[in-house]
Amino acid sequence: MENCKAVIEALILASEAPLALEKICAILEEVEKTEVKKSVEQLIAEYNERQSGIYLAEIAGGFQFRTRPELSLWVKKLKGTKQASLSPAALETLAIVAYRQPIVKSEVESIRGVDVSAPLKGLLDKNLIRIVGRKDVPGKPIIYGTTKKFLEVFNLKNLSELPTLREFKELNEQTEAIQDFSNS
Amino acid sequence: MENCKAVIEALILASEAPLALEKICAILEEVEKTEVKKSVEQLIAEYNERQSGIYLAEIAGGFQFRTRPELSLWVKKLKGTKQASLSPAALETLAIVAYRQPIVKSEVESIRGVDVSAPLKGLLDKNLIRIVGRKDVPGKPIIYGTTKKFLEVFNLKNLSELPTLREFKELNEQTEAIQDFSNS
Amino acid sequence: MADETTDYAIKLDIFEGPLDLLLYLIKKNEIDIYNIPIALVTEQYLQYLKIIKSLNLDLAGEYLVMASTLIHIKSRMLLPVPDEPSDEETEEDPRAELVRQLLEHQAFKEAATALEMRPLLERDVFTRAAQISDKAENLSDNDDDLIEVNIFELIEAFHRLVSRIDKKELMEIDLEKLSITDIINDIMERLSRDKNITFEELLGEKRDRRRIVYTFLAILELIKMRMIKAYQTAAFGVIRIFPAVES
Repeated sequence: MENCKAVIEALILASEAPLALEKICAILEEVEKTEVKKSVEQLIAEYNERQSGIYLAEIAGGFQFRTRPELSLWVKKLKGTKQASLSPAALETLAIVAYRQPIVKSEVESIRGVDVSAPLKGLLDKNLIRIVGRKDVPGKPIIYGTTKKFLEVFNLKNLSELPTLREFKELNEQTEAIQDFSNS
Repeated sequence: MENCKAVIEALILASEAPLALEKICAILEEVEKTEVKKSVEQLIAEYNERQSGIYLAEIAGGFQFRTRPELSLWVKKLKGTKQASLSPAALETLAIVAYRQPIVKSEVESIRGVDVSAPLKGLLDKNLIRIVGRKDVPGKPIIYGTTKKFLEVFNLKNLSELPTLREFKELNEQTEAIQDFSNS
Repeated sequence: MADETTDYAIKLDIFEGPLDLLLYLIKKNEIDIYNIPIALVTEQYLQYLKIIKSLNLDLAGEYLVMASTLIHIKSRMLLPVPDEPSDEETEEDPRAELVRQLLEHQAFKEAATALEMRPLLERDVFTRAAQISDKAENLSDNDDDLIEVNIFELIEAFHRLVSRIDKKELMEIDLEKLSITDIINDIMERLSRDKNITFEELLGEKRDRRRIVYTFLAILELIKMRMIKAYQTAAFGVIRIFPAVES
């Protein structure tokens, strides 16, 4: 096989775990194990010679592309600006605040059925929700609402651009009706 | 910076999503943007020249290592066949949203001639399309557009890289010609 | 005849609606799309509908709408063409709109095919799948983090919650309520700055009917929620709004 090396390179990149020699051989059935081994070694040497930012590491009995340790500072800088996604708990809490605001913590909790102190704190930290005031009832509970940043993150001009549940259900119901039809 | 190219290579490998030029520049503060760009272009060329199994693709406004399409058979052998492809209805709906965005549901329906709730919902679930806002007309219908993931999945640099839609404007001229003929 | 029926039946599930069926008929009969023999196409189209019915399949309403459109076009085509075309207005071909629709539909079908033929991620091309185990030590929680989440996920989360508890009251969220909420947020923000504010000031320059009504409803809502207090010195006097609790 002439492009054996290229295939191995692609396989290693696409593999979730370090890719073992045996696995490569199992995929490239017609290629001799010795040749596979030679190709892998060539690949390792090539990446080294090129002084590439990547190297082909032998890890846990397999092969994997890694960034060079001496560049780790740069890579860490990249990871530092990683896009944060919201946890399901945070997302649910945010959804309740967004749709039911202005709302106090106990109301959010009665909908979620669990304590929401942590997700509320996280959302405040991320500046997605804010304290809009206090309610004039015993305990003077804090009232929460969404922020301008919330609108920015979700690309909304204002809250009335949030899709309503009715609209969401419409998409769903019609979908179900169609599925029922095609299943029958 | 002497090893600029190597750092960029490492950053691109380490990034979860296609890495934008701006982001690379933000990390390599002291390097000129033109130099960063030149290095990226060199990297792209090098991977091509080497006939590597990997190529550096420009996707969704960023750069990402991908396995070469012509090696897909081998990689599929490694990954198994779990890829669920889109139904023709979903693909057509996606094409309409992609080319005509921003677009509301009723406009998609007038082109497809059928209800598109199910494919729209499916595409939203797959994060290939998103809600971009509401149209300022009675009923405030939801406006849809494509996502970054759409570009990633379909291997597109940006929306302008979409293949041009076949012109069907000539039809007016055509029909006029027919009218002239039938009137004469 | 039996063969023909099965032939039709097999074809049925591949049609994505009436336009698709029409395009199929045009192709099958090798018809010029710009000059559709409407009588022939209408006849064949109706035949298909009959078969769909005979198979006891539910017929989507769109197919019937198209049937009546076709019949309408056919009847218009039968009308004699006036000898003298009505001056400037050249009579439009009754088929023009349908042809435009068909061409547009066809163009998008082609676009869909072209999309599908691109090197697709996870089908033709693959990216690095492994976690690069450079432990992200400084999991920064700073404000500048880009948050990757879309509205659809947000409403889906809300829908999940609502279906879990199934409270009817929770369902009543419409655009109007959300618009009022915008104004509520606005009022509370201004109160945190200005300590008190008048109804007039709240309305500002934008005094359309809707704005006035929504602002009024927002104030009522805030009073009900015990978030603000409103005072009026005399009947028809200035309404002044204070936060219910000093922050």
